Amino acid sequence: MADLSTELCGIRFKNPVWTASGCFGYGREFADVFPLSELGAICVKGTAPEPWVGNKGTRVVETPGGMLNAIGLQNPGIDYFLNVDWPWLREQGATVIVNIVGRTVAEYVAVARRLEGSGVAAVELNISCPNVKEGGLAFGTSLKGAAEVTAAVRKATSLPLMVKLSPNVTNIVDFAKAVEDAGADAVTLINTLLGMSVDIRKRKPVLGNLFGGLSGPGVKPVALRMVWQVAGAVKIPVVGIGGIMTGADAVEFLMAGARAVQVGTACFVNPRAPIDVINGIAAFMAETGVSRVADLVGAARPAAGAEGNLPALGREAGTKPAKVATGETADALRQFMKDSDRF
Amino acid sequence: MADLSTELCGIRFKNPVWTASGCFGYGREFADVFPLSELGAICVKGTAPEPWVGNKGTRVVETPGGMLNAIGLQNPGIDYFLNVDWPWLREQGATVIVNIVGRTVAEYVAVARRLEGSGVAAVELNISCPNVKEGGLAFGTSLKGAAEVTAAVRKATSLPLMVKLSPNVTNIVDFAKAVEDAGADAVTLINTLLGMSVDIRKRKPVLGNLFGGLSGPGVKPVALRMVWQVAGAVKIPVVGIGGIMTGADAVEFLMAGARAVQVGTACFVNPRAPIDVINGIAAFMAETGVSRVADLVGAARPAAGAEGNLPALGREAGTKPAKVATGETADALRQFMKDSDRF
Amino acid sequence: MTATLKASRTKAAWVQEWAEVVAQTGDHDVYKLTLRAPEIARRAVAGQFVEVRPVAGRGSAAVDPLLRRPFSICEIRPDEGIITLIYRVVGRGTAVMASVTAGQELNVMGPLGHSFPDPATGRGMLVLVGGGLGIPPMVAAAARARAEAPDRCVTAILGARHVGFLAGAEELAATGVPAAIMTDDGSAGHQGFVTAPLKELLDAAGAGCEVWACGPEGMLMAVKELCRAAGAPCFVSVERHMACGFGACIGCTVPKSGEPGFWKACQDGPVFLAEEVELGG
Amino acid sequence: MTATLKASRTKAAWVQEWAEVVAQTGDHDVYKLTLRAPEIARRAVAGQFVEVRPVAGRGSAAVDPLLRRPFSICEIRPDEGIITLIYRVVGRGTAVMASVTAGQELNVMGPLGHSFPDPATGRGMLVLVGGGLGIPPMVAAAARARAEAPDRCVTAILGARHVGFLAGAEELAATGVPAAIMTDDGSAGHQGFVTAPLKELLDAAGAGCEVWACGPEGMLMAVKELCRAAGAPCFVSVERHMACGFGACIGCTVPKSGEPGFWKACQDGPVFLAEEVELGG
Ligand SMILES: Cc1cc2nc3c(=O)[nH]c(=O)nc-3n(C[C@H](O)[C@H](O)[C@H](O)COP(=O)(O)OP(=O)(O)OC[C@H]3O[C@@H](n4cnc5c(N)ncnc54)[C@H](O)[C@@H]3O)c2cc1C
Ligand SMILES: Cc1cc2nc3c(=O)[nH]c(=O)nc-3n(C[C@H](O)[C@H](O)[C@H](O)COP(=O)(O)OP(=O)(O)OC[C@H]3O[C@@H](n4cnc5c(N)ncnc54)[C@H](O)[C@@H]3O)c2cc1C
Ligand SMILES: Cc1cc2nc3c(=O)[nH]c(=O)nc-3n(C[C@H](O)[C@H](O)[C@H](O)COP(=O)(O)O)c2cc1C
Ligand SMILES: Cc1cc2nc3c(=O)[nH]c(=O)nc-3n(C[C@H](O)[C@H](O)[C@H](O)COP(=O)(O)O)c2cc1C
Ligand code: FES
Ligand code: FES
Repeated sequence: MADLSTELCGIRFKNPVWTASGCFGYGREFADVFPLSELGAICVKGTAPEPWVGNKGTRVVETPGGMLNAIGLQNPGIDYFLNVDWPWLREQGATVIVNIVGRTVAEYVAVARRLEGSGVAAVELNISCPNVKEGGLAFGTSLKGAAEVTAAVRKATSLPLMVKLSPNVTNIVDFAKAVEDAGADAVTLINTLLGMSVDIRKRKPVLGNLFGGLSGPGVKPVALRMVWQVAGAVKIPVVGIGGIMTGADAVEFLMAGARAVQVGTACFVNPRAPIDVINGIAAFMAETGVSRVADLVGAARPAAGAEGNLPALGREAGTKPAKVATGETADALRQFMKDSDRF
Repeated sequence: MADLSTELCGIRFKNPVWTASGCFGYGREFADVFPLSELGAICVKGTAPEPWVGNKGTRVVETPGGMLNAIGLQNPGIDYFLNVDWPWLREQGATVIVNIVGRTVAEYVAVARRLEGSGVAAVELNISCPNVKEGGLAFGTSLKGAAEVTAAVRKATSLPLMVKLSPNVTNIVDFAKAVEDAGADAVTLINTLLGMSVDIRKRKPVLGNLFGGLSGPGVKPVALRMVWQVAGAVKIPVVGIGGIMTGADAVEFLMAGARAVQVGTACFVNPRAPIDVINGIAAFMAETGVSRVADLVGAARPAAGAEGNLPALGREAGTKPAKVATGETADALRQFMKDSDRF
Repeated sequence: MTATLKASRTKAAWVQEWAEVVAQTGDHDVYKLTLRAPEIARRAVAGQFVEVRPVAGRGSAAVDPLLRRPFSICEIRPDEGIITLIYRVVGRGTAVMASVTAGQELNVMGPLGHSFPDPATGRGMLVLVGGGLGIPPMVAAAARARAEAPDRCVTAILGARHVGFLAGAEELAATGVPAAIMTDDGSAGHQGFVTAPLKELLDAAGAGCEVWACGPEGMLMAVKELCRAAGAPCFVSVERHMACGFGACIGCTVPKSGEPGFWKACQDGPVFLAEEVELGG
Repeated sequence: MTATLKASRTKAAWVQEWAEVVAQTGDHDVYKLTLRAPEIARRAVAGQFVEVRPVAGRGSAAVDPLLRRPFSICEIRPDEGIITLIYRVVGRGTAVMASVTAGQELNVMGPLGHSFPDPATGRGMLVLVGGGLGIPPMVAAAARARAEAPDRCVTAILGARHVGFLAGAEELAATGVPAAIMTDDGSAGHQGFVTAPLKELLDAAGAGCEVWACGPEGMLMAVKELCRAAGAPCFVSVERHMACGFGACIGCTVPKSGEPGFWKACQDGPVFLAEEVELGG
């Protein structure tokens, strides 16, 4: 049986498939679908010091190959989480990462402090929600802000500290480096792209909030590119998100350099998606003879950047065919035919 | 018959539907499909002072609801355009906008100069191609660079000057303002989002160029948001592009504030797409009683920002239903039922 | 009494099923989909809904349309394992659904949300108000009322813009519940809105009526207001854009009435006690 | 001679047609699609290809899968207005196509690109080499050669990993062209690669052979090299990712041999004179 476990921030996670914040609530809606303990981890909904009520009007709308949301970080606050959701999640045997939102640095710090010693696995700072002025995007699109909030939370907690980056920036690498320097143990990317949709019958924006966050399969290429860029530029591990629907999608992220992935929008369409993704990765590993997830991490990167040991087979399959001299035809053909999906 | 014409940069275009640079070649492949004179305008492939050979390896790949390209701005150069393509396009009765690419400010200027007096309708500076180091992205993601190349071309040509912006920036409005201040007559947005795709069997990036530009319906929400932001911030007209497949998509852009739109990727899937989009806009106008395209421009924006006169009907339909007292039920109901698609 | 009625709404555990399309009929506007979904049929109660992936087939990896589409259950036949839906083509998702043919399979989740109250719990005349594509859930409601509260007086008021938008009216008539038909243009039944006969009933029976309504939000607002004035308990089935349909996205919010905060239409509704929701918001 | 042969490739004006699916057969791996596309059937010549939108139905507004998929035309029956395609499910697009059933409609563009040369133009033995899903275009090639150059000696060499990947071999046999079958594992015909019998033929007939090949690029490289060594004219049908299929995107480039710059596989190919392209690049 393949080893699906992955190590990040000093923690060994059962597998590299986590659920993305805001797409899995606090897990309750999924507990009847599969045991929550089967997940690598659950990133709970962005949680603030106090309850947030969220945005008015239409909050979600489908777009081609994706969706926009403008939930506005509605959440019941950290007290409710600690008193109600966390004990329940713990009972389920779930590994939990708390996604934190705040209006000020002090609010991020306050939530992080409350989690100290609680037993949650890590905190993930959401400095990238495009849907509320105070949802951290101010931090997420300013290098100084990003570094500041990271450093402040770093001081306040001994928990592993992940920072979730906004893709709505010119240079994602700068942000990753800034939070690495400020003490982050890992970076998560991407949060949603800022987008909008117009109702042409009603002649107005569909979302009550005007703009919303674009997620789902349509954003996968952007997410993969950013994961690739960041994984090549920082030493801390990268967690990849954005449009993952299948095991194959997840393998793309792992091969681009992500040490774990998160499944978001897919959970809405198919509540079993995270489990299907786990099984899909396992099936791909079995099929291609890979025994450890770690061997997939960075496998598509040029040798220097690749982590783990690539099995020889995989390496060969990735090699560009050399020119073929007639005498070597048979062997070369054998190789090419392996390479070709359709022969 | 509705008036589909639209005015930009002192030119009255037959309709607001143009073809996007790089997605329509120099028109030849489409001339048997429909008369090129039916288009509002054709933005030809990005053209440089000398021929460019383009990128090696796989250049295009489908992604969920979109595609990546890394053509690398292969083009036959301005001489070839002026000697071969332009006379032919002119014969077809086409309105032509020349998309310019260059490695240096001087190269942009050189192409613009050659076009002076040629009879083309306008030039469009591509400062946003993500696929070649020299394809202008350096200009497109630096405010100073964007302003500089715009100002230099402004000095070199009396032709209407459009600048095509990159979406891969933190604040698109800053770029639009920078090129407006530097003398642009219009802004076009968006070019492609930078993305990538991984071949998990071959364990390497799919594109020979590693990264490519993401286009197609999946990017529409991002494009719409940027058009909305920019149309509210600059005085020069905005041309919207990104994922337009149908007349309804085009109307979204017009209502967000675009004075014209461009159809790109859709042309690959359905070579008649630009004509279908024109017909779709006309049908929507007929159905909703709008007689001039100008009346759609900005129609989804709050009154202050809206251009043109919104017909009273449209305005009402967009109004939020007020609370209903029993006595007024019948009238209110009549209104609500009109609002509802499904009653 | 309203609290008891509210508490009598059913909320069942949902399942995800591959439903065989037994039949799909209709023209390019309004379609009726008959699905073999035995587990959902066994659990469903009038007023609950299902979430349908528009794209047919187990093998499909297409991601557009991406989200499921919510539809009220129109008929429930647990013995045959059948449910029916009636829907109108309004956009991309329903357009794709309309191309599905008998024998294909659709992925369906349900039954979701709270049902209408137990018809045997309430007292007095039960009035079912359905507007346009708000009629389908009233078919299930009428059938349940007939079956489980046979002695109760149940009447329906169905309205639509035009006779062509009265889909479900025949199915409702088949349950044996009498229905007044109203159309905007008089192309069927009486000319006028559902509120006219409703007002007459409420003027006559007042608090002796219990009203369940589904239709455009403007109609729900009017019905709610008429019931409030008459002191009649009123339940409304509310529609919201939904990303998930089972409570995970907080996308389908309806403002609470009189206090800050939101209900989730998919979990707390879609059938709400009218006085507890702020409609049109 | 090679220049004349090259010039004898047909390039026709293409059309966009709604093609009725007459039949689709196959298992979950390899499918044969029979399409009624009269205009394309009338114009198509062996070696040309079509671009198929994977999603069936005129009404569909689904945008995923987005791009068309290119497939070589396997059989051409202009009298019946029929073309057939044989394809393997390798990804999302072909998976969606595999779910299409008889009676549905697919949007098809074609015929696209250059055909194989005119079989009546060349001299000597014509050798058709098809590897795996490179076999289907060889069916049309064999049929045309039989019909238009009945006196010419034509032989085929078909290879595949395994007997299960020999789709098209039966159709080819039906044209009357004799075929040597090679499989990697010996599960059909002889064990080995197509290059073995090809080398024998070339050793015997050398420049007296004309070779057309379609298959994995590694096979094409080997075939090209064998032909070069033997002095035999060689045409290869090349596959590239395509966004448009008709020359608009410059996405499908194949490096020119011996000079800088690229051919477009969709317009200048897919059938190229082997010596003019740099394979594997
Ligand atoms: C609980 C519930 C029950 C419903 N029952 C029925 C029914 O029985 N018959 C029927 O015809 N319709 C019903 N609807 C409405 C139906 O869900 C929409 O008409 C449908 O989702 C439109 O999908 P589309 O892709 O064709 O439209 P598009 O406009 O293309 O959809 C785009 C997005 O907006 C959402 N959306 C658009 N309109 C609505 C709407 N009115 N309500 C909710 N989401 C919407 C879609 O689900 C999709 O996510 C019900 C809705 C809800 C919430
Ligand atoms: C001229 C030509 C003729 C062809 N003839 C046949 C044939 O007769 N039978 C057959 O089975 N296949 C044929 N192919 C290959 C066929 O086009 C691909 O197998 C198919 O596009 C894969 O689509 P997918 O969505 O299932 O795969 P995915 O991998 O999901 O496709 C993703 C994208 O990559 C492209 N792509 C993937 N593989 C290929 C490939 N090998 N060649 C070109 N584009 C690819 C797809 O078109 C799509 O745009 C031909 C290709 C070309 C260029
Ligand atoms: C409805 C919704 C709510 C979200 N809420 C949060 C949140 O509270 N905190 C956060 O960091 N990200 C939030 N996100 C972003 C996701 O966690 C994820 O980064 C994004 O959706 C991209 O992944 P996907 O394409 O798999 O959904 C939310 C996304 C959606 C769709
Ligand atoms: C294959 C391809 C080539 C392109 N080449 C150019 C180009 O030369 N110059 C340019 O300004 N934009 C180019 N673009 C960008 C398009 O003009 C357009 O901005 C983008 O594709 C978004 O629109 P769409 O979603 O309608 O395709 C290209 C896009 C594609 C897909
Ligand atoms: S639709 Fe997701 S919470 Fe209701
Ligand atoms: S596929 Fe577009 S040019 Fe060949």
